[in-house]
Amino acid sequence: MDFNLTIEQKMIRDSAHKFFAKELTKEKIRELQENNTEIEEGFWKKIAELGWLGVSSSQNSSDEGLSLMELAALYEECGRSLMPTVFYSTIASALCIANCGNADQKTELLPAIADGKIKVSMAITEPQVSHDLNYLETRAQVINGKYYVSGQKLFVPNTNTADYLIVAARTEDNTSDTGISLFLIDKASEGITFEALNTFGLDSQSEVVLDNVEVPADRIIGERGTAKNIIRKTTDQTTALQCVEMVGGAKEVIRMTADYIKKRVQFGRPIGSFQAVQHHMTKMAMDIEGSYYTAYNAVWRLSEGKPCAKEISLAKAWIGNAYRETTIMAHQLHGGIGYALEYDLHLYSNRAKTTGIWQGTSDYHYQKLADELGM
Amino acid sequence: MDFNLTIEQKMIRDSAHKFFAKELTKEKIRELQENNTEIEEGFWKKIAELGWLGVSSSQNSSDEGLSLMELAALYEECGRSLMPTVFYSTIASALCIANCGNADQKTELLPAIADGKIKVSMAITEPQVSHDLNYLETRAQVINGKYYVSGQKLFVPNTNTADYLIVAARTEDNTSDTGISLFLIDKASEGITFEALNTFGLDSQSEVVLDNVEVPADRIIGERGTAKNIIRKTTDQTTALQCVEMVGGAKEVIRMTADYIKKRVQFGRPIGSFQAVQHHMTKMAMDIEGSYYTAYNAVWRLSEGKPCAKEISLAKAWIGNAYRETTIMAHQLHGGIGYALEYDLHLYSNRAKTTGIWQGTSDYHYQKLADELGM
Amino acid sequence: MRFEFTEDQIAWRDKIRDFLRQNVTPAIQQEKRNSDPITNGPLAKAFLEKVKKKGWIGIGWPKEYGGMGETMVKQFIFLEEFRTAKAPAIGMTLTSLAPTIMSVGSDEMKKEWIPKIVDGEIELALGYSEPDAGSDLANLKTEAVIDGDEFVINGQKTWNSEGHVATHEFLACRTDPDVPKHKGISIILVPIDYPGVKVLPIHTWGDVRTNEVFFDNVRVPRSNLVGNLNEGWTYAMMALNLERFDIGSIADVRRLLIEVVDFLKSTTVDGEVLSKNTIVRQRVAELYSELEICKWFAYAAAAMIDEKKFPMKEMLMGKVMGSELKAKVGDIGTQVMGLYGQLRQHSKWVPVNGDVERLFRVAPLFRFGGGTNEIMRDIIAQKSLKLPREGAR
Amino acid sequence: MRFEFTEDQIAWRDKIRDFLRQNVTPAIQQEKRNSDPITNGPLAKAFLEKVKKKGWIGIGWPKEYGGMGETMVKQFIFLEEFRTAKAPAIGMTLTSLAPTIMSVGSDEMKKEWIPKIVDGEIELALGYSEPDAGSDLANLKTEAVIDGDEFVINGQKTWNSEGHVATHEFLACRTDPDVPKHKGISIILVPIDYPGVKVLPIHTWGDVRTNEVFFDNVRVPRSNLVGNLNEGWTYAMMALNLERFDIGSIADVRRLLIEVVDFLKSTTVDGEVLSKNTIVRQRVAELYSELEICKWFAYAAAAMIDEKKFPMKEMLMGKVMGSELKAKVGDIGTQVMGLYGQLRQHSKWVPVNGDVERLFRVAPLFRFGGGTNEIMRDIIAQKSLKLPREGAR
Repeated sequence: MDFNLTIEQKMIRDSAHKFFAKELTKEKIRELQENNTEIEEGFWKKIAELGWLGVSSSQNSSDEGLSLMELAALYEECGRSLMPTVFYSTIASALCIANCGNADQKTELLPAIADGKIKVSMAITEPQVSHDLNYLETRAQVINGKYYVSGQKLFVPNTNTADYLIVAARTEDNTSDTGISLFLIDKASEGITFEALNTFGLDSQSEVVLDNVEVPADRIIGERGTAKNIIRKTTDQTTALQCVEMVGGAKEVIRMTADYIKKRVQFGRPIGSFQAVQHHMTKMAMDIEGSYYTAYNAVWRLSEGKPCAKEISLAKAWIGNAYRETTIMAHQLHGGIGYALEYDLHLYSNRAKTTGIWQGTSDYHYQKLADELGM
Repeated sequence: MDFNLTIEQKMIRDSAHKFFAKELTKEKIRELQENNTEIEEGFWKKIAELGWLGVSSSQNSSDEGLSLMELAALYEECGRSLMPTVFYSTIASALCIANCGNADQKTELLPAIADGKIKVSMAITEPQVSHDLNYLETRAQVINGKYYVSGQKLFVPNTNTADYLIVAARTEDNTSDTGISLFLIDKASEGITFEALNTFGLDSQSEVVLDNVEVPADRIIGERGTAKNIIRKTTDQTTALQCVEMVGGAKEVIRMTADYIKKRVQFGRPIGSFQAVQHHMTKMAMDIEGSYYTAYNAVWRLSEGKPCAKEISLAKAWIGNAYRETTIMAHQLHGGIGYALEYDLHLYSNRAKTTGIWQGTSDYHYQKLADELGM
Repeated sequence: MRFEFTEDQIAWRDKIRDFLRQNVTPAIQQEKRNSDPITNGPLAKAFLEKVKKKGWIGIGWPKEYGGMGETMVKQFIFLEEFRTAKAPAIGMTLTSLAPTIMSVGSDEMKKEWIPKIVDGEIELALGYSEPDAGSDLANLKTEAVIDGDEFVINGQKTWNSEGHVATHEFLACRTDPDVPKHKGISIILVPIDYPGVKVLPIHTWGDVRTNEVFFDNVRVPRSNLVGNLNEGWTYAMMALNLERFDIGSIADVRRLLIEVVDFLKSTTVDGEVLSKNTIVRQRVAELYSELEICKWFAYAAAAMIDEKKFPMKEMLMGKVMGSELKAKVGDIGTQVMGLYGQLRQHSKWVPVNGDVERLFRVAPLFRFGGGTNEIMRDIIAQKSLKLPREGAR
Repeated sequence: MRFEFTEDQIAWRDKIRDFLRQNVTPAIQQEKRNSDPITNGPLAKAFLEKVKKKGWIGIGWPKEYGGMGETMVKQFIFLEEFRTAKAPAIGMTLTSLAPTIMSVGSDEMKKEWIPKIVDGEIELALGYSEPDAGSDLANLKTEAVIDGDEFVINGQKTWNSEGHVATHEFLACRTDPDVPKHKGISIILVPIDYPGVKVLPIHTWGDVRTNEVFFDNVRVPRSNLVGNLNEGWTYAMMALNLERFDIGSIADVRRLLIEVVDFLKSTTVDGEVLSKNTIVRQRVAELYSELEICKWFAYAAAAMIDEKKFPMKEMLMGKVMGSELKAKVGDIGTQVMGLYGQLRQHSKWVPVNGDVERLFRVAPLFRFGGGTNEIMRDIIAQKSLKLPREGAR
C-alpha cells in the first residue's frame, strides 16, 4: 500500500497547478463558455509543448506520451481549474487510437494530436443510445471498397474545434459482437451537418447528422467490427480519468467554501464556527476524500492491467453523486454570493451536473457494480 | 380540508392513552416479550369491554363496531404504548371477516371476537410468498364436499393465542384470479403443527405446517376463489392502520429523546442545545410529522371509499423508513443509556424494524407507487 | 378529518383552473422563460390585467381594500393553481407587503398607498438584506435619520430582487442605533427614482436578476414610515412569514415532476423505455412522496390560519422541505433523463422546455432565501420541540 | 501509488488466513454468538492460546516485549483477517492498553506488568466513562487521593464493558481537582478483586454485557500509577485513538455483506430471486461502495503511521463512516431480506446465522463509543478543514 503520488506524478500536478493559475483564469473560462469561443491556439500550443496531449501508444511504451497515472495527476488539476472539455475529448480520441489503432494510424495521428496540430473527437451516442451499442442506428454501407456512413449522433463533444470525428457505425445488421466499427471521418467531409446543443455545463456538444458520408476503408480504426471492444476499453480509461477530474473540481469547491465561511461573519462570529455548518463541511470532505481513493484506485488498476470494472463503476457512482452534492451544499453555505454569476461557484456546479451524467449516472454504475458482484 | 380528529376520535385516543398508561406498563410488555407469555385474560376482557375489538361489519353500518378512523385514533395510541401484536392480528382477522365473510360468518364470528371470546389470526405468507399470491403453494383438495388443506405457512402472527386461523390455500391449480380461497381453520384441528420463530420484534410469529387438515366447506370465508380480493382489501386496511401505529411509536421515541437531551448535560450544557443535535431532532420531527398526515390520509381515503392505492403505498414507504431512522438516531442521541435493556428505547427500535418490513418494505411500496403513477 | 377540499373549495379551484386554461398560453409561458421571473413581459402584464379584472388581486385582503376577504385555504388554492399552470405570478407587493401595510399602516398611508398598489402604479421591492446582514438581518446598518419632516437615508442593500422593476423600496432602516438591534429598526417606503438611489444589477446562476441598491443622502417624507417608528422588525417578520409560506408551496414542482414522467414514458434509451427502469421508477416515487408530504404541511398551515392558530411548525417545515425539494427535483429530475438531463433551456432536444434544469439552478435561492434552512431547523427544534436555545447558534 | 498489498504483505495475510481457515471452526463462531463478544468461552480461549503460540499477540509491539515490531499495515491486515474469519478477537488489553503502558509506563511497571499481560494473567478493563462524563470525558469525578504509599479511590464508572471479565481497571481518576479538567487526571491500574470494588451488570440491546463499577475507599499502591501523575488525559487519548482505528475496520461487515449476497442469490420470493431485484441490487451496490471507501480510510491511515505521519483525518473519517456503516449494513442488510429480515438470532429460518440483525443491534455502540460521531465531525471540520472552533460546541 502506498497512497503517495510518485515524484513524476507530483511534478506534473505541480506544473499544471502553476500553469493553470497563470494561463487558465476564470475570466478566460467565462469568455469561452459564454460566447462559445474556441480555445485560443496559443494556449493549445503551450499544453502541447508541455507534453500533455501525448498519450502512451502502448502500455509498456518507451515513447514520450503520458501514462494513465500521469494523466490522472494532470486531470485532478484540470478539474480544479475547469479545463475546457476540448482537452478531454482530444485525450479520449488519442487513447482510443493508442488502444486499438493500427500502426499507420498511430504513427500518423498520435504525433499530430500530441503536437497540437489536429484535434479529434468521438461521436458514439445517439438519441436512443447512451451505453448499449446494440441499439446503434448509424449505418456504414460498403460500396466498391468505400464506406458510406449515415445516421444521427447526439451529445458529440467539441465538434466546433475537432478536425476529425471517430464515428461508431453499424457494419453488420445484427447484434453480434462484431457488428460495429469505428470510422475516422474528416469533419469537412461532404454530408456532415452540425447543430450546437445548449448544455448545462456550457461545454460544447452537438447533434451531428451524417448523410451518406464517404469514408475510405483505411479510415476504420483498428479492425472492422471491433468498435465494441475499443469503446469499452477507451470508456474505462476516460471514465476513470474523469473521476479524478471530478475529485479535483470538488476539492476546489470545498476549499472555496471553507475560505468563505471562515471570513463570513453573522451573529458576531464566522459562520464556519456553527456546528451545523461544520458538519455539512465534514460530510463534503469525507465524500470527496473517499472519492479520491476510489478514483485513483480505478486508474491505478487500469494502468496495472488488473481487472477493474468494479472499481471504475464504484468510483464513478460515488463521485458522480458526491461532486454534485458538494456543489449543492456549497451554494447553501455561500448564501447569496454563491448564486451570483460574478462568483466562480456556479462554474463548478455546472461541471458537476454534466460530469454526474457523462459516462453514466451514479445509478447506472451502481447497477453495473451489482453485475460485477455477481447479482 | 380539516386536519383535526373528530370528538369521537379524540375520545377514543384519550381514553386509550389513559388506559394504556395504567394497564400496559413497560414491565408488562417486557414480561410478555421476554417470556413469550400470553396476554392476560383480564386485559383482553377490558379492551373488549371498551369496544376495541369490534369492527364495523359494513361501511355504512349502524352497528357498534369501530370505524376505520376510530381504529386509527386507537392505533396511534397503540403504537405509542407498544400494544402487543395479538391485538393487530385479531383486528386484521375481524376486518377480513367484516369485509367479505358471509352473513353467518359475520354473525357468528364478529361478536365473539368483539366480546374477547375468540381470537383469530391470518396465515397467508409462505417461505417463498410475501406479496404475490400467484406463487402460493398451500393447497386445498376437495373430497366428498370437505376440504383438505396441506402446506407450509411462515411468519404467521400470534398462533399461540389464536383460536382460529384464516388460511389462504390454492383451490385451483392455475394463476387465475379465482384460484385461491380463505379457510377458517380451528387451531386444534388434527394435522396442524406450529414452530415458534424468534423475531427481531419479540412478537409472536410461527411457522405453521398443515398436513391434510380437514375443513368443512362452510368454513370458506366469503366465496370460494375470492381470497385475492379479500386479502387485497384487508391488507389495504391493515397497512394503512399500521402506518398510524408506527407514527404513534415514532412520536413517543421523539418525546423520549427530547426529554433526555434536555436533561443530559455535557460540556456544561444540555446536549439538546447543540446545533447538530437540534438538527437531528428536527429531521426526526419533520419525518414523523409528514408521516402523520400521509398515514391518516390513507385511512381517511379508505374509510371514504376513495381510490387509495397510491396513498397507502406512499404512507407505508415513508413511515417505513422514517420510524426506523428515528430510532437509529434516537440511539445516537441517547448514547449509552439508550442501549441498555433497562431503558425503553430498544422496545421501539425492535418494533420499528418489524413494522418496516411487515406489510411490505419501503422499497416494495415505492415500486407499487411507481405503478400507480403509471410508470 | 378531511383530506380533500370542500365542494366550495373545489368550485373555487375549478373556476381558477378554467380561467388559467383559457388564458395561460404557451406564449406566455415562453415569455416567462425568456426573462427573469420578476420582470413581466407584455404578455404577462396583459394576463395580470385580466386577473385584476376578475377581482383576484387581493383574495385574502379585507373587503374594504377591494379584497375578497377569503380564507387562507382559498388563497393557497389560488397560489397553487397559478403555479401549476406556469402562470405569471402575482408579485410579493400584493401577496405579502400590501397585507402588512393594511395591517399596521396608518389610515392615511392605507388610503394613499393601497389604491395605487392595486392599480399597479406602485410596486415595492423588499429592502432587507445588506452585505453584513443576511441571516443576521437585525445587524442591518442602512440608517434613516430624522431631519425635520424627512428621513435622510444612507446605506446599501443587496440581493434586492425587485430593485430594477419596482417603484419603491420597502426599506428596513436603522432608526435607533442605541437600543438592542431588533428594537431600532423601522420600515420606510422609499421611491426608487428619488435622487441618491442607485440600482446596480447582480446576475445570477438561475438567470434571475437581482440588485445592489445604494442610498446616498436620500430624503423621504416622514409620512412614508410604515406603522410605528422602531417597530420595523415585527413588520419585517410578518411579511417574511408570508414569504416562507410562499416558498413552501411546491405546486409548480409537482407539475414538473409529472412532465418529467411524461418525458420518461415517451423516451427509449438503450432499448428500454426510461419510465420502465426500476431505479428511475424508484427515484420518481421517492420525489413524488416528498412532494405529497410537503403539500400536507402547506395545507395544514393554511387550515390552521383559518382556525386562528399560528402554524409555525407547519410553515417552517414546509419551507425547509419545499426549498430542498426544489433542488432535489431539479437534480434528480435531470439525472433520470440520462444524457438529456445535461441540456439547458433553449436547446432543441431539452426535455420539458428546460424547466427542470432551470429549477435546479433557481433552487439554491429558496434554501437560503427567507431565512437559511439551518436557522429554520434551529427554530423548529427550539420552538416546536422545546429544546434549549443556549449556545445553539 | 499502489492500491494493493506488497508481496510480503500478501504472504503475511495468507499465513494468517491459512491459520484461521484451519482453526476458526463453526463451533467457535457459534460459541461467540452465544455469549457477549467480550466473554470468551472455552473454545475461544483455546483458540487464542494457539494465536499466542504463533507469536501473534503483539504484532506491533517492540521486540523486547515479545512483539514482532511489525508495521501498522501488517497489524491492520491481521485485524482484518481475524474479523473476516469471525474469529475470537484479541482483546483491547493487548491491542491498545499494553502498547500505551509500553510507551509511557515506568521501567518497573513494564517489567512487572507486560509479561503478565502477555500470559493472560492480567486483563484490563477500560475505566473511563462515568454517569456525568461521557462525551465530556474530562468531566470525570472518580478521585484518587494520595495517602502515603497508596491511592485511595472513590467514585463510579459506567459502560465498563470488560468489568466482569478483567482482572484490573485501567482507571482514569482525578488526582488534582484544582487545575483545568484535562490536567488533573491520572491513570491507575486497579485490581478488581480489591476490597471496595463492586461490579454490577448492565445488559444491552446488542446482547453485550457491560457494567457499572463502584469504588469505595479502594486502596491501591502508588506504583500502580501509569506514567506520570496528572498526565492521564494524554494517555487516555493515545489509547482512544487506537480504539477509533479499531472501530474504523469494517472487514467483518464486508464479510457479512457477502454472506447477505449469498442469501439473496439463493432465495426466491414472489417468483423472483432476491439478488435479481433491481432495488436490492442497488442497495447492495451502495453498501459495497461505502465499505470500500471506508477500507481506504483505514489503509491510508495505517500506511501513514508507517510513514511516521499522524493520520488524524483518515482515522476520524474511518471511525465515523465505519461506525455508521455498521448500522446501515445491519439495517439495509435485513431490509433486503424481506420478511426473513425480521428474524432474530437462533431462529430456524434466520439468514446468515442472525449475524446481520445482531449487527444492527450492536451498531449503536460504535457510533457513540470512542467519542460520538458528532464530536468526531466537529474535530474533522476544525482540525482538517481549519474551521474556527469558537462556540462550535
